[in-house]
Amino acid sequence: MSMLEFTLLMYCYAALIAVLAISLYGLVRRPNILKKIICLSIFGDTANTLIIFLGFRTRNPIPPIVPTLTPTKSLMMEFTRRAVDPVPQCLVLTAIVINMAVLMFLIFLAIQIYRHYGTLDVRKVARLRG
Amino acid sequence: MEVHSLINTIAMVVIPIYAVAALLFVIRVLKGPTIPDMVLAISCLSYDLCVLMCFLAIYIGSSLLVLGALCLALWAYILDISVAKYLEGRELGE
Amino acid sequence: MGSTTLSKLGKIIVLTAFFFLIYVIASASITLLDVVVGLAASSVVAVLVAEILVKSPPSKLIDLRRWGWYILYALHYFTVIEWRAHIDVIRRILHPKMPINPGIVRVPYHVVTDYATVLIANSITNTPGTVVVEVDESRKYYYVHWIDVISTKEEICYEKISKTFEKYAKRIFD
Amino acid sequence: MSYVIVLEVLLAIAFTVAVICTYMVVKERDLVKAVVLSALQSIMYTLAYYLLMAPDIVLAYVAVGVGIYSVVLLFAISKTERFEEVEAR
Amino acid sequence: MNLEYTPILHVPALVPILAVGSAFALPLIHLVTKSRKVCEYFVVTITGIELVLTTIVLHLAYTSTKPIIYTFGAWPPPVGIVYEIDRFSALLGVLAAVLFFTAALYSTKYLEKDYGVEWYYTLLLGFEAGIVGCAYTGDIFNLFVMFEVLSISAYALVAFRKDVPEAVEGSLKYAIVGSVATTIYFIAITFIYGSFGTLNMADLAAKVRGLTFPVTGTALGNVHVATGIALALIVWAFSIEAALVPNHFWLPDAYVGAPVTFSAISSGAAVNISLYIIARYLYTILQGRDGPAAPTVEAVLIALVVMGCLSAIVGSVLMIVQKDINRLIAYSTIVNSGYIAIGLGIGTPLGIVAALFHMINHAVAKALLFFCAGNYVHVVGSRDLDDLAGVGKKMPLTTIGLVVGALALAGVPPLNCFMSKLILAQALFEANLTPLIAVIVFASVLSLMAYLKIIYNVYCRAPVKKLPEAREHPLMAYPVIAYAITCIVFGLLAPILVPTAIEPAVTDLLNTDNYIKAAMEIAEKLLR
Amino acid sequence: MLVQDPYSVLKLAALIIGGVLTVVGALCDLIGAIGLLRFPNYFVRLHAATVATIGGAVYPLFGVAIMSLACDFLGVARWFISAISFLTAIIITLTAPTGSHAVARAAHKAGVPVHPKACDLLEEDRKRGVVK
Amino acid sequence: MRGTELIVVMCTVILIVAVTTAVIMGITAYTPGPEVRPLAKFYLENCLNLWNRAYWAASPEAVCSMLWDYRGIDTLYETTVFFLAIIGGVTVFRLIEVTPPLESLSEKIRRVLGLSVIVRTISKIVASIILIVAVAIAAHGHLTPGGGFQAGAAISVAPLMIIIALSRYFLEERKLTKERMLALRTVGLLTIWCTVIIPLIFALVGQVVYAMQNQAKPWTTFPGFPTGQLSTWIAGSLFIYNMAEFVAVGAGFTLLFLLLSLPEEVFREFMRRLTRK
Repeated sequence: MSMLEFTLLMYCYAALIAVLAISLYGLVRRPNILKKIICLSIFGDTANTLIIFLGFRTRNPIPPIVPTLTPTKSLMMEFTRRAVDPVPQCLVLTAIVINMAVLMFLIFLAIQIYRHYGTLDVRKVARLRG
Repeated sequence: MEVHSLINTIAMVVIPIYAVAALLFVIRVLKGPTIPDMVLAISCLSYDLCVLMCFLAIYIGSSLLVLGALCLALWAYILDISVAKYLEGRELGE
Repeated sequence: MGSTTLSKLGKIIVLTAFFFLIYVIASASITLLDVVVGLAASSVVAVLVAEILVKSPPSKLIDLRRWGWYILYALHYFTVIEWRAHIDVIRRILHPKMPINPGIVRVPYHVVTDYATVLIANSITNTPGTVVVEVDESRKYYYVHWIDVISTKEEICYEKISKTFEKYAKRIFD
Repeated sequence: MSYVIVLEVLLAIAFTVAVICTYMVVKERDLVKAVVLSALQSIMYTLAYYLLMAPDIVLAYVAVGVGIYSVVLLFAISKTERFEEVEAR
Repeated sequence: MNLEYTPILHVPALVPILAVGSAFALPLIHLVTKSRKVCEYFVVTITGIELVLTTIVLHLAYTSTKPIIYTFGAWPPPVGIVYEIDRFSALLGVLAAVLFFTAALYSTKYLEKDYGVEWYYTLLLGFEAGIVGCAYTGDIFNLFVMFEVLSISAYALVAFRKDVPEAVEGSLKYAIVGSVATTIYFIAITFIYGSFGTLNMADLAAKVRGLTFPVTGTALGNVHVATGIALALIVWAFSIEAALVPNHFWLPDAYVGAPVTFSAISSGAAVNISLYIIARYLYTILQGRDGPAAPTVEAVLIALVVMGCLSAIVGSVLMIVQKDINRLIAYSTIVNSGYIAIGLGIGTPLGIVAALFHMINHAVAKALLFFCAGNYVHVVGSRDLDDLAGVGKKMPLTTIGLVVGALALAGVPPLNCFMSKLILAQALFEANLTPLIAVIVFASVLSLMAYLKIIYNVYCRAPVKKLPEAREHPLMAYPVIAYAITCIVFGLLAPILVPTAIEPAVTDLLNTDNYIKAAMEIAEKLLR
Repeated sequence: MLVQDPYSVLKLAALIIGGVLTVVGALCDLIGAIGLLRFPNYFVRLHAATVATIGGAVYPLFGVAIMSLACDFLGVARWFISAISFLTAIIITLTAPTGSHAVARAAHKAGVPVHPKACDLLEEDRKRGVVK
Repeated sequence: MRGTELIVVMCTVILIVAVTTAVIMGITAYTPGPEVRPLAKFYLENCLNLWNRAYWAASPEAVCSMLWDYRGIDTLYETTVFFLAIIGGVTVFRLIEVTPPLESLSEKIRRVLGLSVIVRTISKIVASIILIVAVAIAAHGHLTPGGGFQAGAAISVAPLMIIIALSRYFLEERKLTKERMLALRTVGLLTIWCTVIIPLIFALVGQVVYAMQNQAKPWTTFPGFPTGQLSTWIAGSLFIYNMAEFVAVGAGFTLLFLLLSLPEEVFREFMRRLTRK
């Protein structure tokens, strides 16, 4: 792995962590519930991207799918040598569904909150204190 | 492997151009004074990325990647019409 | 077995074939599995959308002359009309002074079916330099945003913008 | 010739845009603009998933991130309110 | 091949699968029959079967010498997902199943005024699957998924009374905070997978110890950095879910508008599960303060003790000022969660014994209190303590239950929580943390005052306004009585229960060797 | 060399046609992007966007479809790439103008400025009440 | 205000630097390198290992075979999460009975529908193309990228498009109601559930078998689901799972969109009536 490649990968890594930090900031500090939800979706997606990124491989990568049903031994060896890590992809598919489900539910709740309170500002939606 | 080298040469020309164009679209999205501007730039960007994806599939030599381009092209449309309906000032379900 | 049932059946068969083609393209393989699943799925989809998608009798769908015109139109459109318009707009973009004279003009149309209307409108939008902003179905007008307004007269606009498309659209869909 | 360097450069570009987008989303007062920007973010992540060789996730994420998230958020905005109130602090 | 295979092994796997299956079927059943009764019978039956099944699992776990392993899809440990059930998790499973069974019985009457009950029952079954799955699983990512099953049904259950603004608001707070917590746990999984290259708990424990596991080999990266980051994130995430003090704010809000059955289950089982997960990571995977990752674990233990003390103090202080009965009991959950965290944070076996025993006692007593509160609120229709004045005289059984539960939680001698607090104090004493005993006593005294406030309001005060003429329904009174008796019995039998039930469970939790060996045997046999 | 038999000639032709289409399309895309940045208001930018979608996406996709047919090293997969590219191109020709039209219509209704303009008949007709 | 901003920015920078440093310290494992982890190698080697079928999943797609075979139970519960989220949404948006005034309300709203004729026509065409492409994605989930959830998410864009371009009444007229979608979803999920349970029937007759088992293993006596011939390769139970998940997810999304697109006036009326009571 050359220095350039290493620098690029580190840069990507730092950028992902930055997205995590910024979205968490938005999640905590922004008063609007829908804004919070958008930030939450970005937060979750970034976590997903992070694990996929860790499963990447820098030797002529190909997707982890055997291109044919009747492979030869050499083809399988070539495939194993080049394909990227399938485990993070499996985990992320699960996580995407879960994030999406939670997000959907949150949006339903936000709409219901608006029906009760007439606002989406968390500082005004505060019948509960303590 | 002449075909391969030819493809490589084309790729060296095409991929940077598309990347630069994509960046210009992104600048328009971020600048976009109005929402229609942003949406327009986003749909241009996604079509741009479609081509990039199809081309990269040839360049990398893995056909399985190309299905993503089709989906991206299909879904970019729904953002357009939903924003349009929102801007028309009606409830989206009607 | 009334004629409506027959025509519905015809539509479904034609649409099934059409959807099966798309299925095969999208999955890019024709094994036994594809034939079974693909035919089943495309027939189900065809039954679902037949009445929504096609309002005309099925004979129109398999009229080869219309398909011929369609192919001719596609060739003409993608080779000649598009490039002419492209070069014009590219010139305007790259010109340091940006010579534009934009405005929204009214363009009449004379076709009947939805598909023909849509074909003309999309052709207009797809040619750089003109964009359909609004379509008035009751008075049969397109409101077209034109990058270089030569005149606001309806006849001239019609001549410049949509005449060719309408000629083809009438032959293909009406 | 190895193509991985091309992928990495594109990846770096995509992530940079993602960072800028997130910042803009957090800063933006108009929620519709925020939704559109988050759609841009999703498209960038889609590109990233593509470049990281995850076609399965591209298929799932394009539909969810670009299509469903933004439309459902627009639904929510159309049922509630569009502008975030100014932070009084 | 001679795996120790018996058909009874399928029981552990069936517990969550049956729960989710019946959850899938319930909406369809309701669509077809349109009958509320059918749904109720169905759910009571299913939760009853679950109780029987978890009891069988408990029996299996206590009679076997090593953890029970169930390999889903016949895939041996590092490759597939396994359920690895030791006595600790089996005990928690039974505890949850008991709570769910009583809650299902209780809900049939409690929710008579609500509409759309079939959705409630569906969510309840999902909640059960999530909790039992969390307790049984031996795979960290499966744990994440099960925790999400738990969480999402919890959010939805809180919002069940969606016409009450407080319920929706509490649910929203809980959902946002909870989903941030689970995402943080997901990031922790990222780091663990990145440096260990595995997702199986036994495999992880082996790697921390430096052993070689089939297929995955040894750890790939710097174990100390990885465990440091991951453990910090995990403790952060699950201290949110367990409502330890800096992260406790969601819990009272969530419990106010929610049905009391949810509150009972959540404080009895969901909070416990969160703490159980922390314990599993600290003691089984990282092997406590004597293990290879000692410095990290030491720091986390100190943090746990600090958070526990803060929870106990802050929770009990806030308890006194509450006027809402649900909210008051909710703060009591924070206090008790703090006790358990202190027990886990001491780091000695005795501390964990105290923690586990307190988990069980707290679950029983807290369910009792919540059911009592539910009885009152069901009759009066208000949660305000002033409005509840005098209602206790009309409902003698419930009031007896309330007194027993309150005294138990406050730590009055013959009752169960006193025993666990005693053990906790002993553990603190042995670990040279004697000053912290003062914290426990202080918190107990404060919470006793708060409980007395409820009892005084409910029983001694004259009614402020006219109370409706309603009596307690048997279905709502029997669970209360049963729990009250359990409180007393557990208190009296503590000297027997602790050595026979609790200590073996704690031994299992600490016995990493056994935990690794059980998985490794199968892996080595099946994966060359 | 490439040219040895009729098949090779065809292959070369496909590669060259595809390559030319792709490269020209890429240039169109770039110019469209520049236009999108330079033009003064939304409605004029639409025209630049058309250059970027039709010239910059549809033609290159046709180019990729043709080019991939000549790529022997892809094996059977080249048919797949070709077919999908072709389908994508068709879908873009369907959806791109529709999307532009929908957003343009909404933008005009929402009052996005049309300046600079020579004329705006739609605005006038709206005022007269002829169009909704 | 500026002070807090500055502190936040500082904290962010420190966090980024700290984590990146930690990554560089644990360098062999955290960053992408030329090699994958051994566990991943196992899956890559074995998902279509024709020479040693003890560990295979009979599917060339490593991700799909992990999703539904190696780590199948995760996916079952993941579907449960989505199911419970939908139930939660239904719970939050539930109404008692839609009574006549509300019906007439929807009649009133009905007069202005959808977008312009161009959008309506093209949306119909694109929606039908989406339907068929989604089926292709689902049916080839075990061979090429795609699978149950991907296809379900894809197909759900079609009703969404119809709702936006042609209004929700267009769907309801064609009998795509909430109840039907819920029933369809339940049927899909129960199919998945039964496929998980089916191997246990063999356990009743004394065979060695585990829940969610797909292919035969040397250490079990379960014969395994049929993998199919080369012309109809269905990879054991993966095909069933994919198709059932496809139906379930598509119906679930459609249900959510139908709920979301209910006019707000209906809920306002409902809440008015509730407070009046």
